[in-house]
Amino acid sequence: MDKKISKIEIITRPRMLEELKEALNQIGITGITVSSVLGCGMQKGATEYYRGVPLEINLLPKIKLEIVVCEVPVDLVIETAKKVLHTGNIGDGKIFVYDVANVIRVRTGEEGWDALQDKI
Amino acid sequence: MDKKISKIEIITRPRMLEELKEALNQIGITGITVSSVLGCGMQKGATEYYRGVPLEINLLPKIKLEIVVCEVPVDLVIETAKKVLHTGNIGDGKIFVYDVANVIRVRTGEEGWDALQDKI
Amino acid sequence: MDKKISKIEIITRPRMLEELKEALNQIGITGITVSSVLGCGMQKGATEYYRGVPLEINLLPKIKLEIVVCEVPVDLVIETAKKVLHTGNIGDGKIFVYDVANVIRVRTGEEGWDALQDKI
Amino acid sequence: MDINLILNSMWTLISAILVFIMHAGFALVEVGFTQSKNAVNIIMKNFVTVGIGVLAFYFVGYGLMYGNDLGSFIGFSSFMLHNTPETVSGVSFEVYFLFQAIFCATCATIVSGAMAERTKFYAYIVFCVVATTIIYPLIGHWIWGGGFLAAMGFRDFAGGTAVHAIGGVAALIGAYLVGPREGKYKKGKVKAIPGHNIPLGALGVLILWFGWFGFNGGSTLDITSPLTAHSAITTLFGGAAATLSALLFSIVRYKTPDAGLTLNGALAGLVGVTAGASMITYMGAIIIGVAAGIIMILAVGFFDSVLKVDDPVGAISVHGVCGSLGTIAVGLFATDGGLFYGGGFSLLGIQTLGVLVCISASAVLSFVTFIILKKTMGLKVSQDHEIDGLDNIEHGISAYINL
Amino acid sequence: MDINLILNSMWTLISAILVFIMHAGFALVEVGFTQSKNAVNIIMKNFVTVGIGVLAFYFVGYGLMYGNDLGSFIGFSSFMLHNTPETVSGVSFEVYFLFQAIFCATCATIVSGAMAERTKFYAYIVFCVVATTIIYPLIGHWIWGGGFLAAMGFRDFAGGTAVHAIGGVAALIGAYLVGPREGKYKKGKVKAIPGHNIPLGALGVLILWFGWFGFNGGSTLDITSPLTAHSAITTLFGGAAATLSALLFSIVRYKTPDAGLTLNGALAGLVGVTAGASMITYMGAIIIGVAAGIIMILAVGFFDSVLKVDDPVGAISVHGVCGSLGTIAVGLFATDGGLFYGGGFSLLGIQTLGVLVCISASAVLSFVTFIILKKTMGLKVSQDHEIDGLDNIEHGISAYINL
Amino acid sequence: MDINLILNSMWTLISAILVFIMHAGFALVEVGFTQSKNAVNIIMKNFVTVGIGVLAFYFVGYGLMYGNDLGSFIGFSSFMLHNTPETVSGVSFEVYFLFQAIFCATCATIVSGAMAERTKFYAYIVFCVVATTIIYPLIGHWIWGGGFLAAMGFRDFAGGTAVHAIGGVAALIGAYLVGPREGKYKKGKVKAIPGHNIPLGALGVLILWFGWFGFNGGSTLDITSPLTAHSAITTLFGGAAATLSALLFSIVRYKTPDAGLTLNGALAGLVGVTAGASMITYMGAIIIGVAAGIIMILAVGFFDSVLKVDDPVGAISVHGVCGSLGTIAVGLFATDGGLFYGGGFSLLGIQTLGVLVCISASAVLSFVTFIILKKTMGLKVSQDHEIDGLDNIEHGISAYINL
Ligand SMILES: Nc1ncnc2c1ncn2[C@@H]1O[C@H](COP(=O)(O)OP(=O)(O)O)[C@@H](O)[C@H]1O
Ligand SMILES: Nc1ncnc2c1ncn2[C@@H]1O[C@H](COP(=O)(O)OP(=O)(O)O)[C@@H](O)[C@H]1O
Ligand SMILES: Nc1ncnc2c1ncn2[C@@H]1O[C@H](COP(=O)(O)OP(=O)(O)O)[C@@H](O)[C@H]1O
Repeated sequence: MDKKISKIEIITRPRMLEELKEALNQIGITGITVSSVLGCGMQKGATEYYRGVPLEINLLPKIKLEIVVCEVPVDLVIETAKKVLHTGNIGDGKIFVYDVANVIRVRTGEEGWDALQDKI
Repeated sequence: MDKKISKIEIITRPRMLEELKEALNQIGITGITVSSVLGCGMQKGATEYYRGVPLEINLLPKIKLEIVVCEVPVDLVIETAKKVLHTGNIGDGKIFVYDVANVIRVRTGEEGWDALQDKI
Repeated sequence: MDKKISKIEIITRPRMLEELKEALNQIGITGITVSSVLGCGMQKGATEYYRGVPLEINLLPKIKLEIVVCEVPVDLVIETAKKVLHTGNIGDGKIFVYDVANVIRVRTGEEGWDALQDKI
Repeated sequence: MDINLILNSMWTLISAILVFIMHAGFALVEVGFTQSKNAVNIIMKNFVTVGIGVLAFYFVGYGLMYGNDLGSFIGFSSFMLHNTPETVSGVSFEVYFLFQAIFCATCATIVSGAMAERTKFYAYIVFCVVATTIIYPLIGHWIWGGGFLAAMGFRDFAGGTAVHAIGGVAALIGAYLVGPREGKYKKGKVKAIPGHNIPLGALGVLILWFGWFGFNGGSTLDITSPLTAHSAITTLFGGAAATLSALLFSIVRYKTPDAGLTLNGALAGLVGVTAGASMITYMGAIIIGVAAGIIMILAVGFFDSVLKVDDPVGAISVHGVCGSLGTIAVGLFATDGGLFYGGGFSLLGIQTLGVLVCISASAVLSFVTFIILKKTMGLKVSQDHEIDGLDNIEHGISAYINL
Repeated sequence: MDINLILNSMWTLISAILVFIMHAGFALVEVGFTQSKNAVNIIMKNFVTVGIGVLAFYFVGYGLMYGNDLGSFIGFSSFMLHNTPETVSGVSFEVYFLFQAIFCATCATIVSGAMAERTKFYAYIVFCVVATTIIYPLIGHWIWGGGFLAAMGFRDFAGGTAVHAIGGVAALIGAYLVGPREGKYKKGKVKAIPGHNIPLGALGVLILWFGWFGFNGGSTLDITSPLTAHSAITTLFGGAAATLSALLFSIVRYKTPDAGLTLNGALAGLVGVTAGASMITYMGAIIIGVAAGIIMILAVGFFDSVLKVDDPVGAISVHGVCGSLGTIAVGLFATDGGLFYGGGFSLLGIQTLGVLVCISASAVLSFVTFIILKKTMGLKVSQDHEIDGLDNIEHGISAYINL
Repeated sequence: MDINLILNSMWTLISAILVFIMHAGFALVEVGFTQSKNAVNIIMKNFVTVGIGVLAFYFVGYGLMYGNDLGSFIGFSSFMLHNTPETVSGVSFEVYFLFQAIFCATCATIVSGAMAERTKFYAYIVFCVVATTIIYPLIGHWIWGGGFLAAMGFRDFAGGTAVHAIGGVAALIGAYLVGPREGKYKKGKVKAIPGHNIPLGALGVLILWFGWFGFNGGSTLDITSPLTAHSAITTLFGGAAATLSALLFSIVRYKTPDAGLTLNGALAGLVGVTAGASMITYMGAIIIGVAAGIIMILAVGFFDSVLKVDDPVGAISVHGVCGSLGTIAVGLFATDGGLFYGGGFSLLGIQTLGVLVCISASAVLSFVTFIILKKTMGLKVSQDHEIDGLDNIEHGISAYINL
């Protein structure tokens, strides 16, 4: 079975992590990789003062979630993420989608579609 | 020379870093980029207690290794990683493979295949 | 409008962050995602001593910048990065280019090319 | 030159200095057991507490607490130290005041811990002023300033009630009124919000313990008395016994040697023996310590999971519960008058009554203060600010920078 | 056996021990308010300062400062404590020396803070030797060793000038000559380089405050005198008042309760009352404290943005400015001789003149030292080394390891 | 009222309090010089050590160490302080006991450092009980409790052997039997496992130094004696000289001013002068300090690379080696009886013999204890647990939370 595999990358506010994770779990996603990144986007950080000197913050703390899925649920993931993250304000985040050439599960040696099926 | 370039992404246990790096060095890989990530997969963290309240850990510390190589050794890298990482237990990790459109070495300006050849 | 979208990944010395960011801003790039990574490349770290025992450092702190752009400015980004980063020494860094299947801006729901245009 | 006066003044001065460093201990415990995004806010509150505490005590508090007694209820004179005597209780007035002034700030600090991570900075400052000009001096007057509890025979050696129980009860009221931290109770389930720096918290506990030798040992105001060294030993034993009992009880109850509870255990033991440090035997101190370590763990569970009052550092259990029970325990363990030493129930009754009076007063006064604050300026920061952390929003700075 | 001698010696010994822990305070303040990549370097400088300071004072400094006076200008005898008396100023010689030796290292430490994050390790070591063998002992002799300022009636109780102003001025010269940190001034604009660990910095401030009770309180060398406790209270009040005034002024001026400035405020107040701790009233201490907190903030802005001298921890403003002004303020606030207490302008004149003499001397001596260092071994590390951090380059190690 | 008794009791009480804070120092040094994944475990071990140490000493240790002598070998009486005198050695019994009890826990703490990062929590607890009920009191009896070494004329002023050498040797046995940490020796090559927080470690060293003024200065139990201040100065000089010698020697040997070794250097110097602090001259202290700094570095290299005993914090070299050699050095540098002061070889012989006896006894006793532990409950955690860190596995918590 040679279905197309995609990676969905969501970059958004750190505080949304819990809620996003739960929402993704509910649509059956179990594999997620999270990293802390610094984002530079349309959103500008509040100017902070340190000892009276302005401190421009143009790198804001963000989280990046990477989710690799088979073709069908890509849209579902995107819709779910949009539902959870959308506030209409700057800083809501961006979603990037990439093609994945292959996936291997080390534990079983399965490849491709099989490697993404959850079972113990 | 226009060979296909791929990126191999290995997500696994932090403690395997040293061994994996050595194994990859031995098959001639020198360029590796490592980051600390948090993983949410089949593996569930042990429930910890903090002041008597259960603390569900469902994000486990993982490492992500990214290795960009030319077509031929992709399988070699995967085999090597599997050999080092396989224990048969949950948590062994996953490997993702992506296509890379181009590579540039800043120092020399070389592109593509050339940029991946190691020489000083 | 269905233009090709690409991701440019720049891995280089942490201290170049500020300068690189400014240079990219000047060519009109506003969206950048930065992460701290550890790099293992041609460059070897200085051997440090800790309590008299040599401490081999073969993972050097690096930064990874990810920039997703539409086709046209890919070369411009690469040229800009090369100009800022090039010193001719080992450690100047590498640039990887990937294809992106889609981009979604959560705030507006725009997709593809539109999602990458900056406007508030 | 009266040699005893000099010796005792010197000892009291040194004790006051030891009590001062306890503020570093409080700050570190609070910082260590909360999230990194609020560390600057906590630090700021601790500095403000010291600043306000000692000055408020100078301008107002001392006069209300130790000024000429009005109806056994409050003192009223000696504001700004006008017309104060040369010596008090066998030590020079200056060192007496210094010791008392540094004590005063402690009470408010306890509250800061229980309300950490979500309380408005300016609201806390107002409370701190009220606590150090009214709550602490008023109740302190009853106990130590010649008020009706003192007259009744109520005994509180170093402040098990005057400082800890009062502070702990105010902490309970404050934590209840400000409400729990975001994410602490989700869909009826209690969630743990772990502290971000256990080593700093542990350093704080050891610094507190160190200062406590001045807090308890200095409370005799008399180095010529064997009670001073005796109090130092009961302080050491109370802390040690409670450390071990909390450790063991956390293993029994939660199957793991819990660090947060063990460190709190040490403090619980120290608080437990504070009221009676000079009046109990060494074995008494060990028994009170063992009990304090266990009761504190039960109390933490009770407030956290049953009452659902969110107390990030366990201040209510450590100071409020162990301070109150430790003071009552004087009625059991005091070698002179305690139930277990043949003294009958009379002292026990007085101690219980006294504690009830004091914690009720503290509860009422702090309730009024916090309710007024809540209705006017508000107690809690907005949800957004809380989630992003008080440091960035209220102070425009992060505690740690790593990149 | 003279009981007063024993009491006073004991007090001075304890004070010396309290002053010792101030080195931990200095180290933490410096570490906390600078970048993590230089933390090891700062730690190393602080340890070296203690090591060199006390030994240099033993071999050379004590002799120049307190040896037999030559022309009211310098002492010369008692090197390595040869032929020293059994008692000095009513305390045993040993404790007197101990107290003085630990003081000595403080002066150089101040300089280390202002030059942090870009100065060559070995250059600092050389300066440290010069500071503790020449600069501090020479000027110290004028003030405390029987030199011409002492003769003139110049008063500096615990070292507002002898330690802090002198150190602060040397810090100004050093920071100016070494130049700013990379990225501090970019295209004419001042950039903030935030400290990496505010809780550690705050702990440092509280430890310094704790030690200051020995620094000021111990400077009477006399526990039988009421001035000792009096100094402890003015120390407490000066720090408390300045904490609050700096907090309020930072809110007024920068719209945010700034943590760095508030913590510096506490130190500014402590420095401010140091010169007069035993001579001013409690209200005097509070007024000086309030002023110190505000002036320090103005000074930080002035050096940072107007003079463009880069001082990562604010040492010039805290120690140099508040030390000098606090010493001059003795001419205003001294109850015996101060302008505000009917003493006329004479003391004020002497104080001002004395401060000017001392800071000029410190400026000249440190200028000569640093210029020679700059021309020979160089003061500043290479730009590359600075950007990568001194820890990896000079010490081959990182302060923190996280992975 | 005997004024000397009061003065000396007061001094001993203050010294005991200073020694108490050394536990914070030990904890921080250990935490700072090990990996972050084991920080909670280390903190827990230090708290348990205090708790067990003081209570074990109360119930058993004191009686064995200072009870009525049986055959110059062990004491046996005064358990739980039954029938103790009112005063001992010119101080009140209470402060004497307090000082001794806090000392006791120190010995076990040393072992904890050398075995850090891989030892089972419960195994350490058992050892800690044995160390504080048997090993330390027994050998301590020989030296200080009226045993045969005391009778022989063996001199150990503040515990260079009784505390440090004994602890250091037990640390060697323990570290050897538990085996090295995972990854320390790979394919015959020594690997460095760097500490994760140098600033905390440095704070620990300064806190230890601060407490050491009580450890050494308090060991006279006599503030009226000039030896007290003398000991404080030798303590200051020993630490300072060793800091500088270790720094220089690390530069010479490893081409870099090594932070870990410099900080260890300070401790090595302090340990080095402990046995003779009251008996050596200032120059003697400096010379012993210089030697200690260098010898410690050689010893660290020897244990690490030649013997391949993995000691994360250098406890064996700092406490074991410098404690032993410092005690022997009393035979050289004691102004009264030392070889260099015309006393001939007799004292040197006694010192050497005494040290050999004590460290042999400590080695045998701890070997037996550890071997039994190894055969029964096991000493080392599983490889998996070690790699994942003791904090998560044994305590279910991480020391730091950053996200
Ligand atoms: N073109 C891009 N390339 C890489 N990362 C981007 C890009 N655009 C946005 N990002 C990342 O996404 C984060 C969220 O962007 P945000 O400013 O919220 O988007 P928007 O303003 O479009 O709603 C940014 O902080 C940045 O990390
Ligand atoms: N579908 C996925 N998308 C993104 N990351 C994944 C996915 N599946 C797994 N991962 C990452 O890989 C890590 C290892 O997965 P693991 O649970 O060991 O896999 P398995 O259970 O299949 O052996 C996870 O912690 C997670 O970070
Ligand atoms: N093939 C590769 N795959 C993944 N990352 C790489 C690869 N080659 C280099 N890198 C990353 O880029 C960083 C910079 O490489 P560098 O050693 O400066 O390249 P070069 O020696 O070619 O100039 C490395 O530290 C590593 O993180």
